[in-house]
Amino acid sequence: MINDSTPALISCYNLRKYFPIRGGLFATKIGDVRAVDGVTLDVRESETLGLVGESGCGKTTVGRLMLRLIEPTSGHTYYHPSPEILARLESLYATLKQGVGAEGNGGTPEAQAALKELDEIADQYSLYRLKHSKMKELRGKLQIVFQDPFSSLSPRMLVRDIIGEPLTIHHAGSRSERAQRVAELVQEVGLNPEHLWRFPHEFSGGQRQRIGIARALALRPEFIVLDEPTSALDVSVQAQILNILKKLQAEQRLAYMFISHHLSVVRAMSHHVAVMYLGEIVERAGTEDLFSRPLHPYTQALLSAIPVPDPTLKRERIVLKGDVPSPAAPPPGCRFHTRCPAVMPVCSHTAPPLIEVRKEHWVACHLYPPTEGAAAAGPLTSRAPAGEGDLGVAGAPPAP
Amino acid sequence: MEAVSQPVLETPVLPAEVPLPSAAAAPVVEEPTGPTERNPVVLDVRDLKTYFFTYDGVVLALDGVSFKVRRGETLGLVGETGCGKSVTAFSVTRLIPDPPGRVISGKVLFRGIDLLWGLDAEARIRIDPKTGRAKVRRSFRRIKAGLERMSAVRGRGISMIFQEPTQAMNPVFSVSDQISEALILHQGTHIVDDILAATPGAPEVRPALEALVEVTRAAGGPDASRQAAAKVGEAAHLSSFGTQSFYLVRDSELGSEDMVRRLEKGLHRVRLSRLEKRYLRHRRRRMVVEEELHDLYLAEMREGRVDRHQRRVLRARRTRLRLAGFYYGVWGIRGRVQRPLRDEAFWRTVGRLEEVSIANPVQVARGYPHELSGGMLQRVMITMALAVEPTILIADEPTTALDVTIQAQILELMRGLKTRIGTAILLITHDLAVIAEVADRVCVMYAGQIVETAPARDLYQHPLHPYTQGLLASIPNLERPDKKLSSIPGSVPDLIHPPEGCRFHPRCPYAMPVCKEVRPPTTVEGSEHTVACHLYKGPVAME
Amino acid sequence: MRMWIYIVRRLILVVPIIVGVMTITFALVSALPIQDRLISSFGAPPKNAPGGYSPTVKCTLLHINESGNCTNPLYQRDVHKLGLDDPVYVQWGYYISNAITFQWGYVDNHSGASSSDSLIQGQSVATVLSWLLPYTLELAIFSLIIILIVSIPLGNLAAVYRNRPIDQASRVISFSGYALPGFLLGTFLLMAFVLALGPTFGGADPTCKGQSFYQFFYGSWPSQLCFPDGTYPSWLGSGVVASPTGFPTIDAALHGQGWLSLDTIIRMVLPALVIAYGTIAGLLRFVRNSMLEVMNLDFVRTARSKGVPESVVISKHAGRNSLNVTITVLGLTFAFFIGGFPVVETIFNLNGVGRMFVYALLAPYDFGLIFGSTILFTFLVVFANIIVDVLYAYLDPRVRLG
Amino acid sequence: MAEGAAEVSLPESETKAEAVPATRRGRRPNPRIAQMKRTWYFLRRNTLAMVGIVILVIFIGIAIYALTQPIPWTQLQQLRASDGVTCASLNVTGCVCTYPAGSVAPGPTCYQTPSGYPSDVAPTIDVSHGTLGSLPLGSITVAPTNPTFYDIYAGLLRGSDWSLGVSVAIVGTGALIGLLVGAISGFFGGWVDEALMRIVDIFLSIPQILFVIIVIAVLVTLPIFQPFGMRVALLIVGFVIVWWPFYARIVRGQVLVVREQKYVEAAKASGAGGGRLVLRHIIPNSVYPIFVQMSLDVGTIPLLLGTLVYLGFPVFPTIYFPEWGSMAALSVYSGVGASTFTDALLTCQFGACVIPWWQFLFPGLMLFLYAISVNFLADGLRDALDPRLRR
Repeated sequence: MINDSTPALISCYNLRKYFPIRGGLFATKIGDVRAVDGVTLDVRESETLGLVGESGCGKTTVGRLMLRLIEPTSGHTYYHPSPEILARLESLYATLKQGVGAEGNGGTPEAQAALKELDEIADQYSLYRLKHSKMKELRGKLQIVFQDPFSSLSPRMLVRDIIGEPLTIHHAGSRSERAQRVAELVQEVGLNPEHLWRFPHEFSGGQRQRIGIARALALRPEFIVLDEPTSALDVSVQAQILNILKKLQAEQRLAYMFISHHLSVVRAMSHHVAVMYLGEIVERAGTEDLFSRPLHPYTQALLSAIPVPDPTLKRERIVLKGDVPSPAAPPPGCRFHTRCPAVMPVCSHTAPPLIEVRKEHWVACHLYPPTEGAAAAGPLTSRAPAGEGDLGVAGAPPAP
Repeated sequence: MEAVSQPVLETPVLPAEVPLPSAAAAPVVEEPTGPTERNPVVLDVRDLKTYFFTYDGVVLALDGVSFKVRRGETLGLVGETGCGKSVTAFSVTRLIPDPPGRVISGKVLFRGIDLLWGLDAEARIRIDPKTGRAKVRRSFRRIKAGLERMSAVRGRGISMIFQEPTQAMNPVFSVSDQISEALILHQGTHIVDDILAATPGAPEVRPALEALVEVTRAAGGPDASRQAAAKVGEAAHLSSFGTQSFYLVRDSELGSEDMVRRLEKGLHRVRLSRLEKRYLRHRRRRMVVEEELHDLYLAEMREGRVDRHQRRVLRARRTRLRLAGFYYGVWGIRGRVQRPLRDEAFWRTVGRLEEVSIANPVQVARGYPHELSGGMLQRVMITMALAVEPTILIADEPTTALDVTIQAQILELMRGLKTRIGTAILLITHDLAVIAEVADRVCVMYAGQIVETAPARDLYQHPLHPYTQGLLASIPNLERPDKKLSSIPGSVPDLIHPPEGCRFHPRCPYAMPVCKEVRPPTTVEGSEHTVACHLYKGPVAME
Repeated sequence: MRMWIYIVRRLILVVPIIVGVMTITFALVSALPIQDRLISSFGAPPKNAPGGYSPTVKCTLLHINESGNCTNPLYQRDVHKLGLDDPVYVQWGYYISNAITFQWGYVDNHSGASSSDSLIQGQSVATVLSWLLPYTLELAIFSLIIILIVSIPLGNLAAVYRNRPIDQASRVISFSGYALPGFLLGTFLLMAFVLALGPTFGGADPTCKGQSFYQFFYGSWPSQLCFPDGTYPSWLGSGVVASPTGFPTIDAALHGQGWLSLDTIIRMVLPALVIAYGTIAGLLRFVRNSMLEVMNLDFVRTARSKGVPESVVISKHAGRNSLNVTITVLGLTFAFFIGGFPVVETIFNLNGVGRMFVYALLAPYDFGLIFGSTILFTFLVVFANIIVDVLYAYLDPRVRLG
Repeated sequence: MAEGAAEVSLPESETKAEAVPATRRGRRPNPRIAQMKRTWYFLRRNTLAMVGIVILVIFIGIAIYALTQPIPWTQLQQLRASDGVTCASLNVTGCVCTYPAGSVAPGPTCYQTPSGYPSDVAPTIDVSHGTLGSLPLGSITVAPTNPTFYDIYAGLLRGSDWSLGVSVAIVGTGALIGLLVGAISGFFGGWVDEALMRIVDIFLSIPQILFVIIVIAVLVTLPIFQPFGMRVALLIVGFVIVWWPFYARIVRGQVLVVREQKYVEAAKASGAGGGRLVLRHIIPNSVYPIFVQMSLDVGTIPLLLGTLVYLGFPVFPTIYFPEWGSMAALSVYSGVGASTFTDALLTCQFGACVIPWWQFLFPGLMLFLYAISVNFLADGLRDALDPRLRR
C-alpha cells in the first residue's frame, strides 16, 4: 500500500502559525496562540494522509496553511518539489537540527549556511513566496472541502453558480463548455443535473457535501484537503461520501489530506496517518502500522477511547485525566506530559524530537530513545499483544 | 412531602397510591439489578405523535412512538438526524417550541401519571387540505396551566442534559448560581431546615476545627483532612460546613497561628441574625406552598381532573407570601438576608461538583460558563440535572460536541452515577458505538417511528430491521478497516410528505410491494426484541 | 480588575471622538464667509436681547484696495481679534483648546480680553448654556425614567405573549411613535391638554399670565422665576441669578415654594412624555425581538427542564440576557433622544439648551451658541454611551472577564 | 471501486423523489422567484404589512397623479393691512371675508378667491395685523411676515411626490455610501477598519437633527447653493452626510459575520480576488438588514424635514414648499399670530378665536399615514426575511 517510490506531491517543513492574543489597556499583543508549532509533513501523489487530533490541536490550521489560505508565521510548503530539491531540503534541515538553536536564531556556521540556502530555495519554490498571479494558477490544483456543508455554500447562489465559480474565475473555456463541465461534475458526485437549478438550502447535508466536492473537483486538482468532510453527517450518508472520495481518488489519482478527529474513518480512508496534539505532530506512520502498534501514549489513549459498536467486548480503557491545555500556554517539555499516563520526570522539561523509531514510523516521545532506533517497541506496546480487537493498549502503564 | 423519604417501588397499575419521591428523597440505596422484567416501568410512552406546523406544510416529526423505560435501566434512542430523537425527548418533557411544534396525541405515563393530560384541550388544529398547511387555534390559558403542571415533574422527576453544554448554560450567571438554583428549587425546605438546625457555636466545633488544622498541618493527605472536615460538619450539624472548612483550610497558608480563629470568622455566616432567621422561615413557608402546589398538579394529572378550589386557595396563599416577601426587599437588604441560604447552596454545590470528580470545585463553582471547557461544562450540566436524584435522566446527545477522550471521561462518569443513584437514563444519540458502551436496551428510530427495540447485545449481534442492519454495516470499523464501507442509499425522507406504508421502503434493499402500501406492525421477535418490518411475522406486540 | 481595564479603555477611546466632533464643527465654522463669522461674533443686531451691540464692520467698496484686500481698520481689527488671519492649523489648535476649556463660540486669541461671545448680551456661550443645562438634564432624567419603566416590561410581555393583544398594543405604540414627529405629537397633546385641563399643562408659562396651581393658591408668581419675554429667562440679562441650582423643581423648593415645584413637575410631564415616546417606539421592538431570540436559546430550555417556574424563567434567565441588548440599543439611540429636545422645549417654552439652540437659529445665526450647544449635546451623548458600556460590562461577565 | 461508484450513484436516482419535496414536483419555477414567493407569503400573512402596502400604493398613485397634471397652488392675492374692516360673518374686528369667484361680493371689503375654492367660509387668522379673522377653509397661512395663502389641498397632493422623492433620494445615496464604507472596513479590517469605525462613531455621536441643521446652516451660505435646484440638492447632501454612518455600521457588522463563512474561504481557495469576494459573496449576503433599515428611514426622513422647518429653519428654497412635513410644521409654527402656540391657545381658549386646526391636522395626518404605512411594511419585511422571527 505504502511504497516509498511514490514522490511527494506537497511537503511542508517546520510550519508555524501563531495567532496573536491581544489584551491589556491598549489591546497590545500579550501572547500567542500556537495553533501550529513546527509541523513537518508530506503528502504523496494519489495517496491519502490522515491528520488526526482533538479539536483545537491545529489540524484545520495545517490544512489551511498548506493551501496558503492563511500565511504562516514561519516554515515553507513546496508543491511538486523535484527529488533533488527534496533531498537537499532533507539534508539542510538535518544540519539545522544538529546546528544549535532552532531555526531563526544563531547557530553554528553550517547551520547559518543551511539557513541561507534554505531561504534561497524557498524564494524559488516555496508556496508562500509565490507571486499572486502564480498562486492563482496553482489554486486550481490545490483544493479544499470543508467540514460544515451548511456554511460552506453561499446561500444566495444557485448550485450551478457555486460549482461553476472556480471555472469562471479561471476563465476555463467558453460559457457552454463551462456549463458542460459543471453538468459532468454533478454526475461525478452522484447528483443529477436537475439539482443545478436549486439553492443550497434545499439539499440535505450529504447532498451539500457532494456539491462541495464537485466545486473542489471543478479545476481538476491534484491535491484536496478534506477538512472533516463527514463529521457533520450521519453514518450512512458518511459512508456514501467516503465511497465517492475513494472512487474519485482511484479515478483521478487525487492526493488527499484527510483531516478528522474520527479515527475509524481515518483508518478507513488513509494510507498514512499523522497524530497531532497541541499544534505538534506526536506520531506518524503508515495506517496499518499505527493502528496495530501505536507507540505514543496519546495515540494509544485516543485509540482506546473510541467507543466500539459492540457491547460484547468491554475493554479496559485509558481514560486521560483533565482537558487539553490551552495552546496559548502550552506546557513546557513534552506537551502531553500533563495528561500522560506514562509521564517521566524528563517529560516536564525537555520536548522529545520526532524520530523514526521504526521503518516509516515517527514518534515524539521520551519512551522511545533514538538510540533504540528501529528496534524500538515501547513498554506500552510490548506489554500488549498487538492483535485485532484490543488495540495493543490493554492496561495503561501505572503513572510513576 | 417530607413524610415520603423513600421512593416506593410501584407498578403503573395502581399509580394513585404512589407519590413522587419528593425533594426529601435520599439517594436510592439498593443497587438496581439491571433492566429485568422485575424492575417497574417509570416512563411509558404510548403512540406519541408530535407535528410541526411550518410554511411547507405539516411535519410529522413523531408518528406513533412507543417505548418503556424501567427503573435504573439505560434506554438508548438511536437514529439519524431528523428522525425525531430529540423531538421525542422534548415531547416527553413538553419542551417542544410552540409555535411551530405541538404534541398531537399519545400518552406519556410517568410513574403512572399522564404528563400529557389535558393536551387536546389546549389547541384546535385544522389542516387545509389543498395547501397542506394547518391552522392552529390555541387556548393560551390551558397551555399555561399545562406548562405549570409540568414544572412539578421537571427537574425532580425528569431532568435533562443537552448536546451543547456551552450553550445550555446561562452565560450571565455563575455555575454555582445555576446549580444552587436547582438545589433550592427542589430541596429548599431541607436546606432551610438544616441551616436553622445548625449549631456552629457548639462547643465541640472548635476542637474539631483544631483537629482539622492539625491534620492538614501534618500533611495527612487530602483524605485525612477530609475526614477531619467531615467531623467538623457533624459537630456543627451541617455537612456543607465541613466542606467549607476543608477548602478554607486547604486554600489558606497553614503557618499562621490563629488559623482556627480565622476559620471561625470565615464560617461565621451560619450564626444567623434574627432578621435572617425570619427571612429563612418566610422562604420556607413559600417553598412549602410551592411543593403543595406541585403535589396538587400531580394529583390533577393523576386523577385527570382539576381541583379548582384547592388551586385557588394555594395560589392565593402563594401570592400573599410573595407580597410579604417585598418586606425584605423594601429594606434593600435582600442580598444580605439571603446570604445564609446562598452560601449553604453554594457549598452544597461544591460538594456535588466533587462527586463528579472535578479537581477544583470551588473555582469551578465561582466560574462562569464561558471560562470553562466543554467537558467541564458537561460535568456541571450533569451535576445540575442530578441535583436532586431524578427518577429519569434524559441525555440528549450528551457527548456529541465533545472530543473522544473527553467523551470517554463523560461516559465513565455517567456509568458511575447510574450505578450510584439508580436513575433511569434515556440516552439519545446518533452514535451507535456510544449506545453500545452504555445502553441496556436500544430503540432504533427512523423517520419519526421506532423500527426496532432490543436489548443491546441482541441488537448488535443480530439486528433484524434492514435499517438497523444498514446502519451497523455503515459504521467504519476499526477492527476490519479494509472491508469496503457499505452505505444506506439515499437520505432521510422529508417528513412533510413521508413515503406511504413503511417509511424505509425507498431505501430498503428488501422492499416488497406490501411495504409501499401498509405500515408494518410492531411484532415481537424473541425476548424483548420487537421490530416493525414486513419481513418478520412474529406476534404483534401489545401496547 | 479586567473590568477596570475595560472602562479605562473606553474612556481613552472617547478622546478621539470628542476631538473629531470638534474638528467637524471647526471645519463647518471655517467654511463660513468671514463676514458672517464677524457678524455672528460681534455684529448681530440685537434680537429682543437688550444690550447687544452692532459695529458695522462691513468692508464696503471704499475699503477694498487694488489688491482686493479689505483695508477697513475695524474689519482688520476684528479679523485679527478672532485670529481669522492665522493659518488654518493654528486656528484649529485655538479652536480645540478653547473648546476643551469650554470657551465655545468665538474667542479672540490675540487681544488678551477674552470674549467668547454669544449674542445674548455678550455673555460667553458656556455661561449661557450652564444656566440652561440643568433644566434640560431634569427633563432628560424624567423622560429616561418614563422610557425605562415603559419599554422594558412592555417589550418583554410583548415577546412572551407574542401576537396577542398586548403584543399588538406594543406594536401600535411603537409604530405610532415612529410615525409621529415630536412637533406634531407635542402640538396635539398641547392643544388637547391646554384646552381641556387649562394652561398648567402647557409647559412653562412665559407670559406669567396663565393659570397655574401656584397662582391658584398664592395669587401671584414669584418674580425671580418669571420670564417677562417669552424667549429666555430674565435672570440671564440681569446678572442676578435667582436660581441657585438651575433645576426648576429644586429652585422652587429652595424658594420655599412647595406648590411651585409641584407645579413645575406637572408642567414637565407632557414634555417628558413627548420626548420619551419616540425612544420608546424604537426600544420596544428591540426589547421584544431580542427577548424572542433569547427565549429560543438553549439555556432557557435548560432552565425549564430544571423545573424553574415559567415566570422566573422569563424574568430571571431570559430577561437578564435580553437586558444587555436593551441597554446597548438605548445607548445607540441616545443621539436621537437628545435630538428631540430642541423641538419639545420650543413647543412647551422650556428654557433649556435645546430652546436656546432654536433661538440661536433665528437669523442672523448665533453660530457661537449653535456650535456650543451642539458640542454640549454631543458630550451628553458620549457620556451616556460610556455609562451604557460600563453597565453592559457589569451585566455581562463575558465582557467583564474578557 | 467500480461497484462503489454504482452503489453511490444508484441511491441518488432513487432519492430524487424525497430530495424534491412533493410541493415542488413537476416543472419547478425559477428558484429566485420561489424565494420571493416565500417572502410574499409571510408578508401576506402579516395584516399590518398589507395595510402598509395598500396605503403606500395609494400615496404613490397620488404622487404620479400630482406629477402628471400641474395642480395650481399659486398664491392668492395678498391681504393688505388697510383691508381690516368689520364684516358680517364674524363680529370680530379686523377680519376679512372671501367669496367664491363669480358670485356677488357680500360686502365692500370682501375678497374674491380664485375658482376652485370651496365657497363655505371658515374662520382663520389674518396675520397681517395679528388679529383674528376669517379665510376659506383649506387655505393655509404661511408666516407672520408674509401673509400669503396657499391651497392646502393642492399642497397635500403635491406633497406626496416631494416627500417620497426627497426621502428616497436621501436614503438611497446614504445606503450606497454606507454599503461601500461598511464593506471595505469590514472586509479589510485592521487599521482601515479602525479608522473608518472611529469616524463613524464621531458622526453617530452628534445628535442627528442638530447635525443636519448646522451642516445646512453653514452650506447655505455658500454661493453654489443659491439656485432653487441646488437648494434641494443641499437638503439631500445635508441629510446624506449625517445618515450614511448608520448603514456603514450595520453593513460592517454583517460583513464581519459573512467574512468568516466557509464559502468565502472556498472562493478564496479557488483563486477569487478581493473584488470578486466582496461583490459576489460578501455584499449579497449582508444587504438584507440594510433593506429593512432603509425602508424604516424612508418613513422617518419626512418627519425630520418637518422638524427642521418647525424649528424655524429655512430648509427650502421658498419659505413655503409643498412637502407634508414642512406644511404641517409651518402651520403649527406660524399659524397663530401669537408669539407662541401656547399663547394662542390661551387667548383662543375662551372663544375669542378659533385655532386653525385644519392647517396642521391634514398635512400631519398625511405625514403620519405615510410614515406608519412605511413602518408597517418595513416590520413585515423584517419578519418575512428573518426566519427567526417568523410566525
